[in-house]
Amino acid sequence: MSVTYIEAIREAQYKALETDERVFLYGQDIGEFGGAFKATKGLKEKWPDRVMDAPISEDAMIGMAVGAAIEGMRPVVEMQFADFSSVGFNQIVNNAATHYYRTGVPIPITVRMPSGGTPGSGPFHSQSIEAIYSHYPGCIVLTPATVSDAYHMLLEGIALDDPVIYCEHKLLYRWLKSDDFEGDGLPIGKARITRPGKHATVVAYSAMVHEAVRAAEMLQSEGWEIEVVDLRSVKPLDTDTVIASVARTGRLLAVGEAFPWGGVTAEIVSRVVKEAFHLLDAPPMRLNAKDTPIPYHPKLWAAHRPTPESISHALKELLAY
Amino acid sequence: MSVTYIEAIREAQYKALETDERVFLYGQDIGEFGGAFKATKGLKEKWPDRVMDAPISEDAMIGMAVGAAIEGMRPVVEMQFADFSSVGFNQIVNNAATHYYRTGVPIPITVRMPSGGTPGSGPFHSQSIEAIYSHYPGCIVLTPATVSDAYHMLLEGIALDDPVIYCEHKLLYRWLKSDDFEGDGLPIGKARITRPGKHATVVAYSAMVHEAVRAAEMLQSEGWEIEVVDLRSVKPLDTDTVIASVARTGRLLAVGEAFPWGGVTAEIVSRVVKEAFHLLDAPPMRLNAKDTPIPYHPKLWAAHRPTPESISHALKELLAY
Amino acid sequence: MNGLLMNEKNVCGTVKERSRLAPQSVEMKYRDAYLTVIFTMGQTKEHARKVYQAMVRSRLLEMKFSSLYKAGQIVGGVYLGKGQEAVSASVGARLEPGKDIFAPLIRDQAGRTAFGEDMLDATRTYLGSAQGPMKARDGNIHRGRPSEGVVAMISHLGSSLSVVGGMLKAREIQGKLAGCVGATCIGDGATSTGSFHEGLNYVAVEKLPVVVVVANNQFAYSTPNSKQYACVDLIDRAQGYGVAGHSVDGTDMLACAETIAKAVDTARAGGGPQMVVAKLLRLGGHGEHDDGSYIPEEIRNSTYGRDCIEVGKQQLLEKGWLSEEELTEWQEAAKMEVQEAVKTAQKEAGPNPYNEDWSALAESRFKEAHT
Amino acid sequence: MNGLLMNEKNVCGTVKERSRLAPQSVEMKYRDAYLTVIFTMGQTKEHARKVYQAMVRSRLLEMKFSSLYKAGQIVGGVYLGKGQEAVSASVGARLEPGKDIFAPLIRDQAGRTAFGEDMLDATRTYLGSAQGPMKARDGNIHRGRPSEGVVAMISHLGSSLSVVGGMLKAREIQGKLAGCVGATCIGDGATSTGSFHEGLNYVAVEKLPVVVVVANNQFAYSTPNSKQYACVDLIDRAQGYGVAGHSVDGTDMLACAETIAKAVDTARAGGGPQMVVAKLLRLGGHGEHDDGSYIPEEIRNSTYGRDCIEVGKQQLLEKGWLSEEELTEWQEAAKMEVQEAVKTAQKEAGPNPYNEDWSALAESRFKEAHT
Ligand SMILES: Cc1ncc(C[n+]2csc(CCOP(=O)(O)OP(=O)(O)O)c2C)c(N)n1
Ligand SMILES: Cc1ncc(C[n+]2csc(CCOP(=O)(O)OP(=O)(O)O)c2C)c(N)n1
Ligand SMILES: [Mg+2]
Ligand SMILES: [Mg+2]
Repeated sequence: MSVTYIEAIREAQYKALETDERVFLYGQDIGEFGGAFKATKGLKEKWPDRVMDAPISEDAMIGMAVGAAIEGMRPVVEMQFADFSSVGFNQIVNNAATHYYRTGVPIPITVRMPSGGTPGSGPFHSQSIEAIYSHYPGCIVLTPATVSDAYHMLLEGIALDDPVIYCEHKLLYRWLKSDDFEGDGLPIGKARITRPGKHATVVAYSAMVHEAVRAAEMLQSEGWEIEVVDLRSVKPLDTDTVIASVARTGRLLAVGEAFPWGGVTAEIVSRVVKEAFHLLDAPPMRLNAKDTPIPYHPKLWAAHRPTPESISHALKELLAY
Repeated sequence: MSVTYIEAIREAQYKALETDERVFLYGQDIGEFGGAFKATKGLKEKWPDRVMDAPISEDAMIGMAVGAAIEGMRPVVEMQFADFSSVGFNQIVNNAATHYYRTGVPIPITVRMPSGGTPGSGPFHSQSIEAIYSHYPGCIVLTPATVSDAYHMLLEGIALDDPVIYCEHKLLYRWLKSDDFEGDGLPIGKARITRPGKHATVVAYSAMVHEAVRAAEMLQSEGWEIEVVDLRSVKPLDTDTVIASVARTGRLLAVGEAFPWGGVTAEIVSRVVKEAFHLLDAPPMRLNAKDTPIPYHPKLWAAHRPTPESISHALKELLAY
Repeated sequence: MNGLLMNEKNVCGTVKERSRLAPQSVEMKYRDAYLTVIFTMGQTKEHARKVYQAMVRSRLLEMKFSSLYKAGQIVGGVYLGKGQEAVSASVGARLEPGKDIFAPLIRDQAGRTAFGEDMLDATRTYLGSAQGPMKARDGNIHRGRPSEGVVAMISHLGSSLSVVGGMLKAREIQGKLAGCVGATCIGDGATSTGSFHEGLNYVAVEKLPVVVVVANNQFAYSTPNSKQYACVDLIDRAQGYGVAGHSVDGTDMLACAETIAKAVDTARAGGGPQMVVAKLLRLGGHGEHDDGSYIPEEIRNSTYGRDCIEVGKQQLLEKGWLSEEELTEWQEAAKMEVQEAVKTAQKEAGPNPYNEDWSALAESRFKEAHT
Repeated sequence: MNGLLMNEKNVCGTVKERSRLAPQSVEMKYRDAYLTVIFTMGQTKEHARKVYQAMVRSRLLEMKFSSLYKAGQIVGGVYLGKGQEAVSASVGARLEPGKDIFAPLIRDQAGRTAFGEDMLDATRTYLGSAQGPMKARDGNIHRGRPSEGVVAMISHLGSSLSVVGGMLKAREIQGKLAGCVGATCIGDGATSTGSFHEGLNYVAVEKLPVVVVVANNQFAYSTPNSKQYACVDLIDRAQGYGVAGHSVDGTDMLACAETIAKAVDTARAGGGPQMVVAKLLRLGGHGEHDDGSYIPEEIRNSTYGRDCIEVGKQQLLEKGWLSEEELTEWQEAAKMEVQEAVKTAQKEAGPNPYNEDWSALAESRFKEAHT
C-alpha cells in the first residue's frame, strides 16, 4: 500500500477525531465536500457534529477556535490556502498566541496551512509564511517534509497545548508517497539528518528538503558528500542538530522557499554563527525565493524558488571558499 | 526653538500637504481631533478636504489608500497604533505590496505606524513589527531614530513610488528633541554612523539607537570605543555601511526592540557573515526583546526589551571573545 | 419620567419592545423560538435592584481609579464606563456566573461587577500588583478569567464576538449548551470592524445563544457616528444578519434592565442571537487622558447626556424599590469595599522580572533561549 | 415568460423594482437624491442588445478556455461565469470605459467583455503569453488594467470594494468625480468577509457612487447559503449599511439589464451607493477542476438553474430586438474573434526568467541582491 502526504494528513485527522473527543475540524468546504484538497474526505460522514463548514470568515474562524479551545476543545482549522490566513492573522498572532501568557489559559488549536508554490498558482495561492507566525511569540510552527512526518507531527501538534501552525506543502500532496507512515519516532523539536555527508550541510525544511537532496545527489558525482538536515519544525528550531552537522562539515547553506528578507534561513544562520562560529570553514550562506510576489507563470515560478540547480550552484560557491 | 520627534512628523505632513496636492491624510481621529498622538494637529483646519477621519476599518483604510494611489494620489494613512495594522495586514502585504509587480501600476502610499513600547502600554500598544512588512516583498520600511530623520524620511517616503511603512517610535515622540530638523541630508537607503568607535559595532535602529549610544557611553569609561550604526531604514538595508563598520571593529552586535525570532537583527547578521566573514574577529551577536507578548507592567516591560545595561552586557561578552 | 414598562400591568405582563430614542425600532423576529418573557413584580424589583447596586459599586470603583490616575498611581491607561453603567450592569446582572459567558469591553466595569467580579481583580490590575488575574502581564480593561467565563479582550476591536461564539459552540459539541448564554458588549465604532461582522455572521449562522449589546455612545474616541456608519440606526443591521433586534434608551435604567433581560432570556430559551442597541453618551473623555471637549454642547444637553445612575436612582425611589437609607448603605459599603481593595492592592508587590517565566508557551519544553 | 418590465408601457415609463425570486424585495431609499430612470424604448433595446452581445462573446470565449483547460493548454485554473453572464454583462455594459471603474471578480468575463476588454487580454493571460496585461506575473481572473479603470483583483475575497471606494474618493478630491461610477461584483460567500463589510461601510459613509452587485449563486465553492448567512435575503443587508437595495432574478436577462442600469444610473446621478442582489446558479463547478456534483437536483431544476443566455435570447427574439440571423452573425464573429485571439496568444512566447526584472519595487534603486 502506498500513502501520499495528503492522505497522511487525512489519516492523522481521522485518528485525532477517533481518539480524542475534544478534537473537531473547522474550515471552508471541509464537510461533505471533503476540502479543497480532500484532506478531510469522508470525515464529516463519520463525525457529522465534529467536522464543520465555515463561512468565508478567516478572522471569525480563528476566533471561534480560540473560544472553543478555552472551553477545552482542540480545534483543527483548515485555511483553504495559507495565503488566506492573512485575514485571520490578527486572531492568530494577537489572540491565540498571546492568550496563555496573558491569562494562563492555553489555546490548543491547530491551524492547517496549505503552503508553498505549485506551477500556475500565482501570488496568492503559493505563499510560505512560516516566518510570519514564528516571529510573533506564542506559536509552534511545523513544516513536515515527509509522509510520516505529515502524519505524526499533525497528531502530535493537535495534542500540544499551544497554538500550532501546521504548514503542509501543496507540492508534496500527491507527489510524495510512502509505503507507510510509520516513521522514525522523532518528536517535534528534533531535526532529522535526511542524508549524511561530510563536505557541507544544507539545512532545509518542507518541500525544500527534497530539492536539497536532489542537489546533493547532483554533486555526488563530482565527489562531494552533502549532508541534508530537515528541520521539521521551524519553531522550535533544533539548533543543536544543525550545529552538530556543521561541526562535521564546517560549511552551512540554509535553504527555504519563503521570501528572502528575514525568515527561517536568517534565523538559522544567526544561531549557528553565534554558537558555532569557530566550527565554520566558510561564510554561511542562504538561499531563498526571490524578493517579489510568487509569479503565476510556471517558468517564472521555477526561477523564483530554489531548485536543485540553484542549490547545487550555491553549494559549489560554498565548497569553493 | 526646540522641536520634538512628533512635531517633526506633523511638520513633514504639513509640508507634504503644502507642496504636493496629491497628498492626503487618512486615519482614525486624525481630523479635528488631530490624532491620538496629535501628529496631525491643525492640519484638517488648513486642508479640510485632504485630512480625513476614518471608521474603525483598517482593512478598508488601506484598500481605500491603494485605490486612491491608483488614481494618482499619495495617501498617508495613520494607524492609531502599529499593532492594529494586523487587521489591515492583508491589504498591505497582498494588495499594496504586490500591485506594482503584478500590474506595473505603482502604489505610493505611506502607512504611519506608531510603534514600539512605552511603559504600561501592554501587548497590543507596544509592538515593533517592521520585520513583518520587510519579509513580504514590495514595501519600503523606514525606522527613523532622530528628529531630523523623522522629518526628512517621512517627506522622502511620501515621495517614493512604493508602499512605505513608516515606523515611528512612540517613546521618542515627546522625549526626543532637537534644535531644528535640518539633518545631514542622508537619503533613504543609507545608514548613519551615529557614534564612531573601533572595538565593536552595534547596529541598531529606531529607539534602540539611543539605548545603544547609552551602552557605548557606559563602556567608554572602561576604555572601549563602540561604534553605533543607525540603520534608518530596515528595508532597504544598508549592508555596505554596516560592513564598513565591521571592517573597522571586527565585532558585531545587532540590536532590535522586536521579537527575537527572525527579523531585522537576523537579517543583518546573515548578510554580514555572508559578505564579511573574514572581517569578523568574534561571533556576531544579536539582542532583541524576549519571546513573549510585551508585558504591560513597566517593570516587566523594562526587562523585556534591550536596555543600555543588557546591551553593554552583551557587548562585554562580544569584546571578551 | 417615562415609566411605561414600570406600571404593574406591564411588569407582570408581556414585556413590549419600545424605545424613546429609536422610534423606528425594529420588530423582533425569532426564527427558532418565540418567547414571552414574564416578569413577576418581585423578580423585576430584585433584578432592578441588582442592576442598580452593581452600578453604584462600579461607579465608586471607577471614580477611585480616576483619582488614582490623576495622582499618577495607575499603571497604564484608564477608560471609564461613566454613563454606560445601566447598559453594562443590565448585561452582567442577567448572566449566571459559573455558567454563562461574558466578554466585556472597555466600558464594562459595571457589567463585570454585576457578573460577580471581585473588586480586587480590577484594583490589583490597575495598581500593577503581581497578584492580579493577569499577573501584571496584561492590564486593566484587558483582564479576564476565561476559565470562569470572562473573556480577556485583546485591544483589536470586534474580535471577542467570534470567541464567545466558539465557547458556546464548544458547549454545543460537548452537549452542555442548554440554558447557557454568551454576552458581549461593543461600541458604535467597533461595529465598523471586519471582525465584528464576521463574528456576528458566524453566531447567526450557527444560531448560538449570543447577546450582542452595542453601546452607541455617539462617538468612537473623537469620531462621531456620522463618520462611522450611514444607516439610520445601528439596529437596522440586525435584520441583515438574521438576528433579533432590540432598541433601548441607554440612560433609562429600568428600560435597560428589562430590554436586556428580555434579550438574554430569549437567547437562553433558544431564540438565537440577539442584538441590543442602546443609545447614550460617554460621560467623559475617551480615556482619563482625554477631556472629550469635541462632544458638542447640544448632545451633552440632550437625553443622551443624562446620567443613568441618577435616572436609576429616581426610578427606584419613585417605585419604592429602594429607600434613601438603603442607597446610602449601599454607597457606604461600596466605598469601604473600594478602600479595602485599594489598600490591599497597594501593599502588594509588583511583578519581579527576575522571577518571570519568560515564555509564551504552555509547553515549557519548547521554550528557547534567545540572545 | 414574466415580461413584467418588458411591455412598452413599463419600458418607457419608470422602472419599478420587482423580483420574482425575492418577493420580500426591499424598498429603495435614496437619501441624497431620488432619480427616476427613464429609458426610451430605443435606449432599452440598444442596451439590451449590448448586454446580450457581450454575453454571447463571453460565453464563447469561456467555452474555449474550458476546452483548452481540458486539453491541458491553460496555465493555472479556470473559473467560469457560465450562468452569470446576464448579471455581469449588465454591469459592464452600463459603465463607460475610460471614465468609470470596474472591479470584476472570478465570474465576470461577461462584464469585462461588455466593458470593452480585448479578447487578447484574457487569452494571453490564460495561455501564459508574456504579452498579457500582467506579463505572466499574475494570472487569469486576476488580470486588470488599473490605470484604465479595471481593478486587478487579489484572491482575498472582499478586498476590491474599498479599493474602488478609494479610486472614487481620489477623483472627488481631484474634483473629477462628477458623473463617474465604480462597480464591483462579488459572490454570496464573499459577503461574509470582514473586508467586504468594511468596504461597504466605507463607501456608504462617504456616499460614493459605487454599485455593488452580489451574484448570489447559492454556493460558495461547495458551501450552501444556509452555512454562509442567516438573514432571509442578502438584500436585507442594504438597509444596515444605509445603501439602496435592488433585487433581481439573475437568470432574467432583461430584468438584469434594467435593474442594474437603474442602479448604475442612480449612483451616477448622485444617489449614493447601490447594492444589487441577483439570484441565480453557477452552471458548473466552482472551477473547471470541480464537477459541482454537490448542487442538489432540485436547485438545478429550479428557476435559478435556467441559463440566462437562453432566456436572453428568447427575450430578444420575442421582442423582435434581435433576429436569428443577426444572432448567428454575432456568434460567428465572436467565434472568429476567439479563434484569432487564441491563435495569436499561442504563437507568443512565455516569459523569460532570465530577462525578468526580479524586483517588486517601482523605485528600482532600492532593489537589493538577495542570495
Ligand atoms: C482594530 C482597532 N483599531 C483601532 C483601535 C483604537 N481604538 C481603541 S478604542 C477606539 C474607539 C472605540 O470606539 P467605540 O467602539 O465606539 O467604543 P467607545 O470607546 O465609544 O466605548 C479606537 C479607535 C482599536 N482598539 N482596534
Ligand atoms: C479570504 C478568502 N478566503 C478563501 C478564499 C478561497 N475561495 C476562493 S473562491 C471561494 C468561494 C467564493 O464563493 P462566492 O463568494 O459565493 O463566489 P462564487 O465562487 O460563488 O462566484 C473561496 C472560499 C478566498 N479567495 N479568499
Ligand atoms: Mg462609541
Ligand atoms: Mg457563490
